[in-house]
Amino acid sequence: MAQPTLTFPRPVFAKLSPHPFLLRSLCPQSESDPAGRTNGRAPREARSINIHTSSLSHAHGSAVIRTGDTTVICGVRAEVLPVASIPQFRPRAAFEEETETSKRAELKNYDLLVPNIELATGCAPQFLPGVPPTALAQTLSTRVYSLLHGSGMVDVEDLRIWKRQKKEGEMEVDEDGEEEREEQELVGYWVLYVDLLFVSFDGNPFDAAWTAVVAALKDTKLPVARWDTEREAVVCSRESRPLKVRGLPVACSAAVFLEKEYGEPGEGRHWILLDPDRLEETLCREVITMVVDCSSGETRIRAIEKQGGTVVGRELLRGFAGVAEQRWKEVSKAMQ
Amino acid sequence: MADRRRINGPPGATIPPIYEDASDKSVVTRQPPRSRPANAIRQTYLKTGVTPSASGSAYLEVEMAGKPGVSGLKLSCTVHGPRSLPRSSLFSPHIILSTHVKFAPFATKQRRGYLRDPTERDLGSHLEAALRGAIIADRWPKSGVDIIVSIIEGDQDRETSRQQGDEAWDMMNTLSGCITVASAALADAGIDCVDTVAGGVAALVRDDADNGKPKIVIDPVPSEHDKIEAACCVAYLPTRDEITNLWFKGDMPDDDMATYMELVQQGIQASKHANRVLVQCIGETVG
Amino acid sequence: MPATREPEADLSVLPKADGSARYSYAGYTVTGSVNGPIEAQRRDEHAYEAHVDVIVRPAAGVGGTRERHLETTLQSSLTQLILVKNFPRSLIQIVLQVESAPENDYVNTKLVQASLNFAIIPALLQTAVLALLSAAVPMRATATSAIVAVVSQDGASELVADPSPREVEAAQSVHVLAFTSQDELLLAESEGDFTVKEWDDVYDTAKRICCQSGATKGESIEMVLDEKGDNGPDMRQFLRSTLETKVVADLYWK
Amino acid sequence: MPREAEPSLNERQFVLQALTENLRLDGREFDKYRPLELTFGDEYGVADVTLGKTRVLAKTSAEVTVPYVDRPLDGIFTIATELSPMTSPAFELNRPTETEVLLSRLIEKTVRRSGAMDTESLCLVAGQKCWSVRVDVHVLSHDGNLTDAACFAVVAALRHFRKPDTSMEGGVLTVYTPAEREPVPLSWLHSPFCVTWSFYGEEGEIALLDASWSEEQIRVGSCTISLNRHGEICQIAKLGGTPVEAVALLQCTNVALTKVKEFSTFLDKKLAEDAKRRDKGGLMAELSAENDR
Amino acid sequence: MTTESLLVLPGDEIDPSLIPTHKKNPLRLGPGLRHVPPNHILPTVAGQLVADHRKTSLYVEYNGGRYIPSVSDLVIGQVTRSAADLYYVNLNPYTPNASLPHLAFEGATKKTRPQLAPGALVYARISLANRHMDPELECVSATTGKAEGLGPLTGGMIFDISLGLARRLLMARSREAGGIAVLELLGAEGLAFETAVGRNGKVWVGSENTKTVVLVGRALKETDEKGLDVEQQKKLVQKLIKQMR
Repeated sequence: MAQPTLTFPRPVFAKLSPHPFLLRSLCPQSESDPAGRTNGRAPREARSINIHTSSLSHAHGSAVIRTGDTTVICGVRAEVLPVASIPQFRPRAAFEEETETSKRAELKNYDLLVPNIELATGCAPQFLPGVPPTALAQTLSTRVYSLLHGSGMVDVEDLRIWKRQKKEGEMEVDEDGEEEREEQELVGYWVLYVDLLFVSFDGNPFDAAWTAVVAALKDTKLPVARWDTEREAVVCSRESRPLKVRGLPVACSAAVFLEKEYGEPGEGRHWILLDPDRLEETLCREVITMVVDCSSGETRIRAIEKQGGTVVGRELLRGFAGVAEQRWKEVSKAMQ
Repeated sequence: MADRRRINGPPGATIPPIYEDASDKSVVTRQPPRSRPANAIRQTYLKTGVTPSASGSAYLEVEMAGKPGVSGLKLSCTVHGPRSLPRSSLFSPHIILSTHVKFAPFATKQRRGYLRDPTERDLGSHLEAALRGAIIADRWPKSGVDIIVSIIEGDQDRETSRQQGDEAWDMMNTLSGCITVASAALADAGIDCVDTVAGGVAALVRDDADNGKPKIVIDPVPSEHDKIEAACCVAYLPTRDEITNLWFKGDMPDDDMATYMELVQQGIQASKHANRVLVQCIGETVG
Repeated sequence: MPATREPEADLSVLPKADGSARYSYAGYTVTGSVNGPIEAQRRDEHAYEAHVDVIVRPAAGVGGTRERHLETTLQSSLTQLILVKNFPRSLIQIVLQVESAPENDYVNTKLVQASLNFAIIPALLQTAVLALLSAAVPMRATATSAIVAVVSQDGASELVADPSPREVEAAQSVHVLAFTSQDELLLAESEGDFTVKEWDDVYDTAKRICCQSGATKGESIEMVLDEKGDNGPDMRQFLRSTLETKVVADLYWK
Repeated sequence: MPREAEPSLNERQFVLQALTENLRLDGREFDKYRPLELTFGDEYGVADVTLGKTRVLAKTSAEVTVPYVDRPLDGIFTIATELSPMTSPAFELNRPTETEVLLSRLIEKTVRRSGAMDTESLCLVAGQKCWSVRVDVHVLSHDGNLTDAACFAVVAALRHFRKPDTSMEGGVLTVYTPAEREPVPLSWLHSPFCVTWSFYGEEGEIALLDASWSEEQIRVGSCTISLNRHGEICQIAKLGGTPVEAVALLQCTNVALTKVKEFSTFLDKKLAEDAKRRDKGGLMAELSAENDR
Repeated sequence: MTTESLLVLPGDEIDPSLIPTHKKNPLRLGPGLRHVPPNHILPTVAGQLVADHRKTSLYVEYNGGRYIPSVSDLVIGQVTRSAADLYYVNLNPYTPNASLPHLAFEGATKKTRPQLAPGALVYARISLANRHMDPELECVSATTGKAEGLGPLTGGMIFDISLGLARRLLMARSREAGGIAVLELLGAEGLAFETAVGRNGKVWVGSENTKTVVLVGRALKETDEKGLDVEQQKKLVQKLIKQMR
């Protein structure tokens, strides 16, 4: 007669002792049940990503990202900031020539890009509303903000609003017509509010959020704006022009799972889990994110963030660049 | 004082785009008048289980009316619980509902802030009332459940607010949506209810087309009408024939009891329509 | 004012805290206090280990989102160093007060900044480690950190250790790395536009700054030599000598 | 959050006993301050003040912003005193304790409400642009008498501070960077200081100046008198506690005046020294240093 | 005694030659060290590595930090409240209370046990301490059943000192081994006072004469903060005595 063995259904096992649960699944048992993650993925396998754009009618650009059980919505909304209401505004003197650095500084100093991430939507049990943004939400917002500026995707030139006076003759106003005959004066900027809303959260929020931001920006169309001398205000015509977005930075994150839950660092085996889900994130301390952009043909790294452990060293990080490239291909395909 | 927990925009105020044609009435291309029959609701799409990690969840979408710039309704709702109340809270013989309704910043034509505003609180309390009547509360003493509705896109027309200068009509549609979607999410969470509650809106409208003679329509789209006299939003339990929440707004001659009753009746009709969608959706998930 | 060329630090500067340190280098001055192990609040209580709480306070203005980000980064790194399992259910509280940061005389900077503040991470981490040592909190290892910028000078790009705010502003990429005293890579944060090769060179420079005295395993010396940018200080040696002074002072009676 | 430890019974009894025998634990006389030290930072507007083991750092900053709607002709002047757990683990961020509230209120009244700074001079473009001057008070170490130390630090920091120079040409405001134009001082009207007395005994007949942390914990009452060197009183705060003889209070005020005069001259001296020090280096030195870095 | 010493930081490799070995008695690891299986010994704090070959013990000498209870330490605690059969006693601020059973006093019975009000001080020995439990105290020797100087501390004053100084004061030959003579010097000056030293960085000083207590307190604090050697301690004592007269 067979020994009665105590066995739990998977969800119970996962809840009771998540670490052994994941560990067991990662260690090859037998031919019949090959090693893999509890979500059925291979360690270096990311979730497929699904992008749907311009579904929001009140936003100037929007995207909905679905990857596994993570769903995030990004809406880009443009509003006009007259130079008069920029306290520290300072027109560029004629002699100062415009550099990439100066343009980026302009974008930053006048707060023309305003990203925020909302997690408190009940998108996961730990994110309930009625509380101020968690450290995670704030950290994510900061990372998105920095990458937005650091990657130089948006050119401040594209956000400037001009007042143009014709020297003579009426001619149809044209946004980027740089005729010599007209003199122009900077009257305002477009401010882009980039709001992210998590509908469902299943780990790896940054990658999803960033993809949403990029997709939404690529989808953004700004109204054609001009200075109306009678009204002393910036007015827009119905037609709009797409926002110029430079490059396609793609974020790729992974977490390091250690064999020993409370052991010495560096002791026992470890697994690098690409695109971790909620369960995995709670069990991993060391995380790495690499943002790459291969749109120019060669692979450029735009950001690295590695913390919380000592497993990922120089070699692993070098290798991870390859993984990130792969991810870039997948995402850029999904962007089409 | 800027919110130190969020990334704040420029200190000086930013202005939503002003359109040059906005001033002259001529260009205000009004919505083609209502095409659907007065007693029909718009196409509604409802789906449960959009947020797997929540106890229950649902997503509701009401089709856009024909013209661009008019958005349909897009709601997502998550339910968390029932879970035991924190040790600190007092004993409660029945389950404690806490409902939150929040507009996404991009949900309406004016960008919404992150802090909850009065409208959102109103919607929250209306929703709470509507659901409390449906849930079998004493089945979970000493426990609580959170019901969170995120309004991804409000039912709203870019033009209407200028024409009628009143968001209330939009809010009614939004509320009825919230009730329906929350009800679906509750069912998805397996929280026992006496009946499936659903929301419905009916309005007393006046159109030049039918020379200003008032008529009652259900599931109104403000921009499809010249004037909305009054409207009501009901949360209704079909099998028990009970109303758990009623929100009535507008001005009507006080002697005109009949129209009043009729309006509510039509609201119930609307709710029944919504209920059909609801039941079907739940049927799919369960069966 | 010219920024300090060599790192300077005083330990146990705050009489009331369990441990404290004042660290200044490259224009940054940070004072850090450590209290613990003390009673943790219920929400922070962990059954098997101490909760490490890091609070970063800017010199001017209220802390914003980016301070939260810095705290998250430091917390995850310091938790690796501290033997948290020695003190279950308790709290180790680290407060890092920025006293001054290098000022860029060529711009009027805003008070509240949302973007990551890379340049300050080494100063914060260094202060925290020193304060922890001063508080005699049991640790697995110590750590040292460095910041390196890749600046392109007319075409040719060169590595600059401890770049000035202007250099950071104009840099192609900025990198912060931290190593444990066992030469493991503890923290790596990079921003900008760079290649794997560039990062590799940055790694070498940072490693040299952080781990020199500990492990001069011929960290590609020749590369070091032909690099004209200043080699940066020897952080590990600095850490050791700082503690030497403290220990000698503490044990004056022996 | 862990609570602050109460002093032991032995401590209470002993300290009182000692005071009745005219003894303070650190051997000070009743009307003596602990050694007061002040150091200015490298940049403008930073004052590091130590009073015995109490240490307070005040940092001034200024930026151009939009004035309050109701005060279009005024600049913005704020003093932030947030006690962090660095002061003591008993303090938690975003949870103001009584200590914190009282401290900020006293300093607010003493410095801001007494019009020590001319806030109208901070207005740049009426209703549109103005300076927002902000002092952040960081309490690094709390061994009693925060108020006096913090107030001194705030005044010192503000008087040491220089804000960027500005100009208006053709309705266009230009804020110059330190590299372009040497920053300019704030328009300062008078320098108020706080002097805090602690009272002991049934009738609060024993009065101590500059009580240490352990002395503060067992006092039966306290009174903070804020005035400037000209003897103009900005505020007096005797918030509850054991009633004190009016005459005694007058005496306290007189002593306070002498203390304030000392503070005032001390600060002037320090500022002069610092000015001399900077003059040697001067901005050019700074810039060259900046360049060869 | 035979000791070599050098500076160690957390995680430093310890030169095996420094580690004392002995045929039979095993190596005893003192504070500031940890054993990482299989055979690594690593410092966990910054301090001076002290190897005692005679006792085959190895430890790190350091000062500072927060007191961490360990069994058989003598400590001074402050009663926070009394429960059914024990007192809750605080050993240092912001940490969980230690427990002191009502009956853990010399000859204590339900009737005769000392009544301690909140805020009262006790001189006690730590009877139980481990990382997973709050410490327990006793004011009576389990073996002899005698108080051995432990128990409530009445009157007098309590002063905070560094853990290092507390340790030195508790040394058998504090003058020779710990280089601390200030107390006996004061005694030699004819001051009448008694002291109790707590490992948790607290000294209790009792005397008929208030002045004396204040003076002893100041002497201790100055010695501690200024790090005075025996000679300087002598000078300090002279100075203070002069001031008093």
